[in-house]
Order: sequence, then structure tokens, then C-alpha cells
Amino acid sequence: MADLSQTAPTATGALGRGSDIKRQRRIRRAIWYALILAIVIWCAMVPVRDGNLSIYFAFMLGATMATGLNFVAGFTGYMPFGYVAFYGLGSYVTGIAVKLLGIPVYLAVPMGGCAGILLALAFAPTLRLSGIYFAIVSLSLAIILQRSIALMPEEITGGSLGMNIGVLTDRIQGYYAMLVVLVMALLTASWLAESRLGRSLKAIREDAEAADAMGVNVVRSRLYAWLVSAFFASLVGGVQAWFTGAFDTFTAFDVLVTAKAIIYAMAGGLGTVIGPVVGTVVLVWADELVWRAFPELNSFLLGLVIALLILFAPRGIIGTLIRRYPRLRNYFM
Amino acid sequence: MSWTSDPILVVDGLVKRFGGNVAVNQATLEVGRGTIVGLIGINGAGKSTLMNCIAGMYRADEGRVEFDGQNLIGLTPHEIAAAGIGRTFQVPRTFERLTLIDNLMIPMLNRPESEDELIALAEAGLAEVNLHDLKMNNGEELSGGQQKLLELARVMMLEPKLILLDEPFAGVNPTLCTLITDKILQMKEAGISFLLVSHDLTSIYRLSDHIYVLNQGEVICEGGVDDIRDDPKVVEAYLGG
Amino acid sequence: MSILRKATLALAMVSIGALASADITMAQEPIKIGMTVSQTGRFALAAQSGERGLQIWLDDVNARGGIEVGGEKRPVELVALDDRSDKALVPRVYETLIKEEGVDILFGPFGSTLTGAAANTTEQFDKFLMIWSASADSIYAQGYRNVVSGTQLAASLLGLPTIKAMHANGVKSVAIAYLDEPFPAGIAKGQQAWAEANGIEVTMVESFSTGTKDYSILIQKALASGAQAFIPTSYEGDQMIIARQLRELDANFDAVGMFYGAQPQFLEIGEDAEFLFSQTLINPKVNWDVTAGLTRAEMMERYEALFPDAAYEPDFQTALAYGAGVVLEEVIKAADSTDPAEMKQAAIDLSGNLTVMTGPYAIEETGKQVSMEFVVMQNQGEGNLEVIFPPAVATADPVFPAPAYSDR
Amino acid sequence: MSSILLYNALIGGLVFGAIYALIGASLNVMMGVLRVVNFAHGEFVLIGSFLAYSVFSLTGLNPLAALPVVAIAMFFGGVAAYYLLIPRLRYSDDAETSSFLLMFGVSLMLVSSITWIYGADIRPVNFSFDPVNIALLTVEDAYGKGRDGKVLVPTARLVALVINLAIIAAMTWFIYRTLPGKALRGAIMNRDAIQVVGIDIDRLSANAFGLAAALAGVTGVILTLVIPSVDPNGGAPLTLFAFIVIVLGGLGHPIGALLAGMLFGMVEQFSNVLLPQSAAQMVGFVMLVAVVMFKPEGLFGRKVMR
Repeated sequence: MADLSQTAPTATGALGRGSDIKRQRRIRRAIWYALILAIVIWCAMVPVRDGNLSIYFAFMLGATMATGLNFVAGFTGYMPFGYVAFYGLGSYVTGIAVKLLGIPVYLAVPMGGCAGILLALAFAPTLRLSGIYFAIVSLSLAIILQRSIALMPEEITGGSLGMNIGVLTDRIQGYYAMLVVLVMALLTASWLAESRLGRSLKAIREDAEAADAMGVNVVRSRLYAWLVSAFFASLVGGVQAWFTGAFDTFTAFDVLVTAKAIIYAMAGGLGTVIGPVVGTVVLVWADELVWRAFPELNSFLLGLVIALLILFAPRGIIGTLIRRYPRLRNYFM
Repeated sequence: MSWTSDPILVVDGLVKRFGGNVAVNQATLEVGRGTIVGLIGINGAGKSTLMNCIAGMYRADEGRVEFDGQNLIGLTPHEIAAAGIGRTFQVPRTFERLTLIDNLMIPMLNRPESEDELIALAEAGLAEVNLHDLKMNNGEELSGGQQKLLELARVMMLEPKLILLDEPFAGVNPTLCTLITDKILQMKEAGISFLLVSHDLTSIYRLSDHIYVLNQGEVICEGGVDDIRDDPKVVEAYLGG
Repeated sequence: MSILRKATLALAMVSIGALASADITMAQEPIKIGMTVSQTGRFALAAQSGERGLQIWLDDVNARGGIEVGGEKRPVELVALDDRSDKALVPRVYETLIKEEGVDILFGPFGSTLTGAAANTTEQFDKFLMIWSASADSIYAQGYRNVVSGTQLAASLLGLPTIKAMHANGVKSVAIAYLDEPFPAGIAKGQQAWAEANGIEVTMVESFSTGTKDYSILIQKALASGAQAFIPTSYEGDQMIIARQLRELDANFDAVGMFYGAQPQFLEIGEDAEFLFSQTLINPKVNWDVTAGLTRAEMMERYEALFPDAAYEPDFQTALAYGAGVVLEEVIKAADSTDPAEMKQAAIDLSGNLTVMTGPYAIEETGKQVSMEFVVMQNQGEGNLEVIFPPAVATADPVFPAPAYSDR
Repeated sequence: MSSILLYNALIGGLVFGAIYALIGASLNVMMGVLRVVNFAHGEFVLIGSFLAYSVFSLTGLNPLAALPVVAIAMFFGGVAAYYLLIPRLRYSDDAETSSFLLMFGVSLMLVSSITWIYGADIRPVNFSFDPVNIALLTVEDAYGKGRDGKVLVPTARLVALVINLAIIAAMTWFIYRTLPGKALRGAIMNRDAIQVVGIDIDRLSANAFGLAAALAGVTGVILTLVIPSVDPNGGAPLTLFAFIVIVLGGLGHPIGALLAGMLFGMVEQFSNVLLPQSAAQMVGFVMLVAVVMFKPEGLFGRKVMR
């Protein structure tokens, strides 16, 4: 094959000719499921050994949000800066269902998830926007939703003090609920990555027009990703309400919630399944250290990390590793 | 008046305007089943616009596009792809962060075969264009010429009846050119029709069964290779421009 | 200036910590108190102002050898962590305080917004929470068992002195505007209810959201509503802007109530701050006969000694936190324990039997503070602050109606 | 409702509209020439405000004395920031989104730096003009029976408006009448084509970034006259307003941004009159979403710029 030798890269020969793609997928899957299992065991043990639930909760929340955001940002290339809208809606629907309607919290949280899907359907027309227009409109919609909830009667949404369902819910249960949602999100991510839908989403992310020309139904695939993504954010919002018991329009619609989800996912590597988890582990841990040691520097360092990531490792930890050592593609989902 | 008795694609009176500019003006052409039809013209003649109208990326303002008896106007690109028209792009548009295998899996998303069968098909497709060794590499790791090959292999996975080839030889070294030419001829043998847009008149003349010349959005003449080569209007369009 | 201030504060904390740890080696195991202090964000200024008050109490109590529990004097140690003014972070930090720092008793963060989140956590872990700055009535309506507001009056009562003072001067109509956050909203609603119950016509009630900077239309609307008096309630920075815009628009009301108008920073803005009805509970002219802790004058002295480089004089946040520290000390002594249930009972028993620097202490069963009323102050020109209400402690008659801006 | 409110809304609309126009115009230069989605734009404005505050509190001079200092410092700061940040963005997969996130990170760093230096609280800029306001006309019975009202312009706001309009005029002249300005406009319209005619796009971009930063800083100085306080957390709303303005006006459309700024200022003021203040603060966002969804080229734009 003389014609190849003069051109670009040498074949990595990662698996060599005739080697099995299925085997490689098995390895990746085994590593991934082992990781999920490790997370489950580790996190499930925290209440048993009377550890600090909040930190692990923050990790699980971050990993779920980052994974959920990855469905739409990593797999289709949209940057929903108003992602927090779904999270906030989930919190409020859960809170109202528990407090006003007396619905048990384990039913209220899925209701919040469904409300998220409805909201995502309502916001679906924004998917025809691209790039920065989408990001800004998404952010504006989140702000509009926040202000609308703030304007609602105090008897329903609790007004400026927000809602407090702490006395009605159990925190340890909320902790385990978060673990369940995290595992659901991780399993969905790995299923999606290997499914035909996931493959079409990645093609859309790379080049929507070309994907269209190759027979991919761009609009429908994007919509599915959008709905799944919104569903998880709303569940997380509901579980957060369950765990902490208190939230208001500021915390439930804080743009930093979106920003952290984006940053965690990016730090690990958008578009990979394992990336958001890795990114969350690293950054939550770093945040914990920084917060204790240099409280005043916290948001400066957060900003610095974002800037450095964008400038020097735009594909995140996993993405950069894979780019440098393509062989790793065989091990990371 | 029709040069072919069995057209697979009929474009009739197609008009596409951008604001006040008429990019394609009353273009009419046909592609016979199992033939290669060349479309030539200088830069800005409207070739790519015409292609994009057929593929559904642009919506034509007037006119008719019929493929195998089916009206294509108003269909989206993926519906047109499903109907059996594949295309390549002037500048190759590989899915850069997908492996070559996955690149070839994309056009087969709607096929009923099992995952294992699809993988086998994709591997075979890569072998066809001598890219099998790179199957686990990402699209972005290929050279420009290799990307042209990959696009060719990818469009084959659609099992198209007609392929719109946009500048398949641009920026490709002579060795790869030969490989691509061979591939096109092989596919033609297999019964696939082509609409071929190229600057490279030599290749066009070598491959085409029939040629249309586009100038300022209009088809100014058509005919066999020999007719076109000597047509004063073509010479004028290319030189007098 | 600010960096310097923080550096001094850090130094002070380190030295206090060193003192405390020196004590540990020879004395009893310390009573550990945990709290969060906003180092950044919108509550940073007030939270740090309060922390200084608590440090004064800590310094004092340890100088006296600590608090006697079970016949032994135990020193007191404070563990303060940052909450970044972030409500979402507060539960996490309080859990860290309880789980990792092993504190016995918790002190609230600044403000109703953060305290609401902290109380959920302390309740879950069954710890006693001493609140010093959260006033929102809704906190005390949650059914918490172990919370007590040591010094901060409930919001529904907190703003009443202003409206009462206006009533006493014959105000017949008032326009109310407030920032839509628990503390200002609580104050405004309390004032509105009292006004309506006492025959003052409320001509306008409007809320605005965080980040509002231009109040000109709001001020015009208040004028147009025909109100004789105007009470815009928000945090200090906002109120300073409103004061300026009132003058710029020549908006002459007979009286304007601004909660923070007597704060040291507020007075720095000069003539814009004149003739406002403001509230405070720390003023040289207000001196209670304390039954526990330092008197106002003593506290001021200690402040000077401990924080010689602090940018500002002690304000009512400092006083509230200091007072809450003293109340906490009394509660522990009375309960003779750090058990939350016993402390809560002791806190209820002490109600009505204790006067600290900020005034007499009285709570309801829910832990809601119902005493410690603020006094109303007026800057009668050139920063000359006078107490104008209640009459019992008043040092001057109010200037009412306030002179028009054009006549000042 | 009293007509006096409408007069005042009109004045407020002019003053704030001109400020929004200027913020929008500077962001427009960045987005148009550089395709940099500057999410830290509000903080750039804040830097100007805080510098003005420093000049005022150190010297007691009119904050406007800070104008030249701010303009020059921000220009060179902007050029330096350009070389530090922007060229590397070319290596990312999606330069536009990357710039958005990068500048978000920068905005976090700026806010916490400002907080570190100045403290977290809102500080008044305690400067006032004499007379403090100018009466334009008197409306009889404006506040009910026998209570006349005056339509007033605070002097500070009038001064701010005049300076603001002068800067806008100068900028329009620069863009339409001078060679560098025309190059800038050319770069907005077609970044690739301009390189062919022999313009060093890197230098042009750096200068454009510097110019936009300087304009943002100058806006911040003017802002301290209109709202005499500085707030380290005040940047984010300004950023959003800037985006609202340029999207309304049509991305990369220099005059569109000016008109949209004025329009947005008016809409904001009049909705404050007609709606409760807290509901009025939503109107701008609703307007933005509506325009993007139904007229993505902007109210004054002709063609969508991708």
C-alpha cells in the first residue's frame, strides 16, 4: 500500500488487522461497569460508616448533572447554558408536590422528572438555533422561569424564603435516591454511547449537515437527547430538594449549577462516557481542598481552571489522553 | 430531446435564488440509470448549489426534481438519503472524532441487520478503499486524500442508487486519484449512477457518459464528451468568462 | 484597606486559636462551637462584622476561664468556615462542622437565607443552633426543636419601630418597597400589617429583585401614589443608592425609613443620609442594665483592643452576634449541659429573665425572639445621630416633616 | 397613572438606552471582528467603574477624570488579554463555544479579583453635581389634587448622556469614515476576504479587542455617574444586557446595536412604569427570546451572520 505510506499518520495498529471490535467493546464495558460498581459500593458505604454525606452527595450530584449535560452538549454539541432551568423546575415541582399535595417524596421526584420532559418539549423549538444563539436563549429562558416562579403566590412557592421540606423528608433516603439517579444516568450514558441513537448524535455533533446527508434524522435524534438530558437534570433538582430540604429561586436557578455541570463534563472530556465522572471526581476533590485552604480564592481558581482547560486541554482529561495515546480508546468509553 | 431512455434522476426547470441573485436558473438535466454524468462549469457557475438542491440542503424556489419517479422537492436531506441518493462533499466532511468504523456505521443506522453484521459490512467497506488498517483511528487523523476515500466508502454504506460526487479529485495525489477513479468505475459496473462535479476536465472526460455545462446558473450546452470538448460555447465560458 | 482588614482578622483568629489551644493542654476539653462566615459574596461584609462580635465574647469568656458545665470550667473554641454566601453550600459546611470538626454547638450563619438552610442540617443531626441574625418568621414556623434566636428579633416585628415612629409623628399614608428576599420582605410585610391595623393608608407595595440599581421609577411611583412617607427596605448598599436617587429626583417625603441609615458606612455618604428614620441597637445613647456579659461601653473598648485596624466601627451586626454569644453562655450555664433538648428548655426558662447588651431577652416556644426591639435613629444633619423613638429613650425630637431637599 | 411617570421613563430610557447602546457596541466589535463571545463583558465594564471609584476616592476628583486613564489602560490591557487568550482558541473544536466558556472563566476570575481588592459590599460613589438636578417642566396636579410635580433630570445623568452620545458619534465616525474603521467593518463582514487585501488580521484583531475593552471601561466610568455605586457582583446583568442588545440589533451590525440599546432602555423604563418592578425585569429576556426565535437576524439586521 504505497499510496498510504506517503500520507498522514501511521496506523496505530491498536488491535491489528482482523482483531475484534467486539472484544475491544467488551473490555471497555468491563472497565466501565467495574467503575460503576466501585462508585456504588463506595458511596453506599458512606452513611453506614457515618461519613460526611454532603461531600459525597455533592460528588454524585455533580457527576449526574455532568453526565446529563453530556447527553446534549457532548453528544450533540449544543451548549445549554440554561440547563439549570430543568434542575430548578425539578426542585420546585418536587417541593410543591410534597408540601402542598402531600405526595410522598419518592413519587414527587419522578413527577419533577416528567415536568422536566414537558419543559424540554416546550423549549424544543430552540433546538433549531445554533451555537451562541442557542446558549443565550437557553440562559434567558432559565432566567424567565426563575423570575416567573419568584412572582408566583407565596403560598405555593414559598416566596423569597423558598421552600422548606426538610421536616417532611429523610436525608439519608435522599442520599440513596441520588445514588440511584446517578447509576441510572451512568447506565443510560453507556447504553447511549453504544446505541445507534448515540452514534447518530455523535455524527450530528461532528457535522450535522453531513450526518443529515448520510440519512440521520437530525431533528429527531437531537430531541431525544434533549429530553433525556432534561429528565436527569429535573430528577437531580428533585433529589437535591429531598436531601437538603431547603431551596429558593436563587439556589435552584443559580447559573453556577449549569457552569459546574459544563466544567465537570469538560474537565473529564465531553462526548466520552467516563469523562464527566472523572472530571467531577477531580474537581469536587480539588474544590474541597481549595475551599478549606483558600476560601477567598475559590471562585478565582474555578475560573482559572476553566480558562486553562479551554486553552490547553479543550478535550478534557480523558479526551487529551486519548488524543495523545490513541490506544486508550480501547479502554475508555 | 432526452439523451437517455431510462433516467434515474430528472431535474426540470430548477431555480434557486439567494436574495436578488439567481444561482441556478432554469436548470434541466437528466442522469441515466447506470451512467456517469459530468457537470462542469467555472467557479460560481452554480454547480454546488444545484447539487445542494438535489440533495435537499437547499430548497429550490422553482422546478422539479424527480428521482426514480419520486418527487424530491420538499424532502429533507435524510429522507433523500433514505430514498437512495448519497453524496460526497467538495471539502471532505468526515466525522472527525469518530473512528473510521463508526464513520461507516453512520449511514447504516436505519438498516435492519444486527450490530455484528454491520461491523462486518463496515470493515469490508474500509478494506475496499485500503483503509482497513486505520479502522480504529479517528477521522481527524487521516490525510486529505484518505478522507476522500473514506467519504467514498461511507457513501457506499448507504447502498445508494445515485451518488452525487462533488470534486472527488480535488487535492488528491495522482496515485489516490487512480484508486478513486477505479472505485467509481467499479461501482458503475455494479449499477450505480453518478452525477459528477469536477474542475478536473481530464477525469470528467475520461469517466462521463454525458456532460452538462453550467454557466451563470444556466445549462448552456450538453452532449457526449466529444461534443463538449469542441463546443465553442464551452471554450468561451471557460476562457472568455 | 480591605486586604489589610482581612489580614488582621486572620491574625486575630490565629492568636485566639493559639490561646485557646494553650488552655486545652491544662484545662478541660473545650466546648467547640461551629459556624460559617461568608468570606466572599454578598453577605461577606455583614457576616464578618458579626464574627467580630462573637470573637469579643469568645475572648471574654475564655479570659474568665470558660463556661462552667458539670462543675468544671471548660474553655470555648470557635471553628469558623467559609460559606461563600452560598445557600447551597451551607448544609455541606454545617455537616462538615458536625462530622469532621466535631463541634458541640452551632452558631448560625448570617441572614435568614443562609440560616434557613443551616437549620435543616443542625436539626437532622440533632444539634443546638444559636441564631444571631436570621429574622424571617418562616424559619420559626418549620417546627424545629433546637433553634433559638438569641438576639435577632423576628422580621415581622423588626421593622415596627420605624412605622410606629412615623405613626407617632402623624404620618397618614405610606408607600412600601422591598427587595424580594426573606429579610427585607419580612420587615416590609410586618410594617404593612401594622400600618393597616393602625389606620395608616398603605398607598403602594412593590418588590424588586436582587441587582436592581435604578430606583427612579420606583421612587416616582411612590410619589405618585400620594404617600406621605416612604419605606424602601433592602440591604445596606441598595439603600445608599436609593438615598442618593431620592435627592437626585427631589423626591420629598415627610419621612423616609431606611433600616441601615445609622450604620457607620451609611453615614459616610453625607447629606444623602440625613433625616432618614433608621434603626439600630447599638448606640452610645442606648445603655441597658445588663444582667450578663459586657455593657455596651465595655464591648466597644474590647472591640478597639481586639480589632484596632478594623475598617469600621462595630455595627448592630457586631452587637447581635456578641449578644447571642452571651445568651448562649447563659443557656449552657442554666442547662449545665450541651445537650440540645436541655439547652432548648433552659433557653425557654431564661426568657424574660435575662438582659444583655442589646436589650432584654424573650423567646417563644419556637425559638423566635420577640424582645430586643431596635430604637429609631435620625441623622439630624452633619452626622449628628439622635434617638427619636421610643419616647422613653429618645434623646431628641425628630425633624418632621423632613426639610425639602431644596431647603437643606 | 400620572403623565409625569411617562416623562421620567422617557428620560430614563434615553440615559440607560445610550449606556446599553455603548455596551452593546463594544461587545459587537468583539463578536463581529473576533467571533469572541465575551461573557466577561460586564466585568470589563465593572473594571472601568471601579477605576473611576478609585480615582474619585483617592483624589476626590469628578469620576469623569478617570475617563482617559481608563480608556488607555483598558486598551492596552485588552490588547494584552487578546494575545494571552484568543489566538490559542483556534485549536479548539468549536471556537465560538470555547470562547464563551473561556470568557466565563475569565469573568469568575475578574469578579473574585475585584472582590479581593475592594471587598464584597456595594460602595457608593459619593460624588454629586451642583445643582443636583435640572427641572425641565412642571406638570400640574401630578401627584393628585394640588400637588404639582416637576420633570427632573439629575445633572449627573444629563452629563452622562451627553458624553455617551459624543462617544457614540465619535465611534460611528471612526467606523464609517476612517481607514482603520473601514478595515474593522470589513473584518466584521468578511474575515477571510480582508486578509487577502493585505491587512494583518492578528494586529487588527488585537486592536479591536483593545478598542472594545476600552469602550467597555469607558461605559463603566459613565455608569458611575448614572448609578453612583460600584458592586463587584454587578457585572453579570450588564453582560446579559449587552447580549440582549446585540442580538436584538443583529450580530455584527454596528448601527443596529445602537438602535437596539436605545429601544431596550426605553422598553425597560416603560415596563417599570406599567408593571410591578419585579415583573418588569423579565421583559428584556422575553423580548430577546422572541426576537431570536422569530427574527433571528435581529430587529435591524438584514442578513443572518453565522
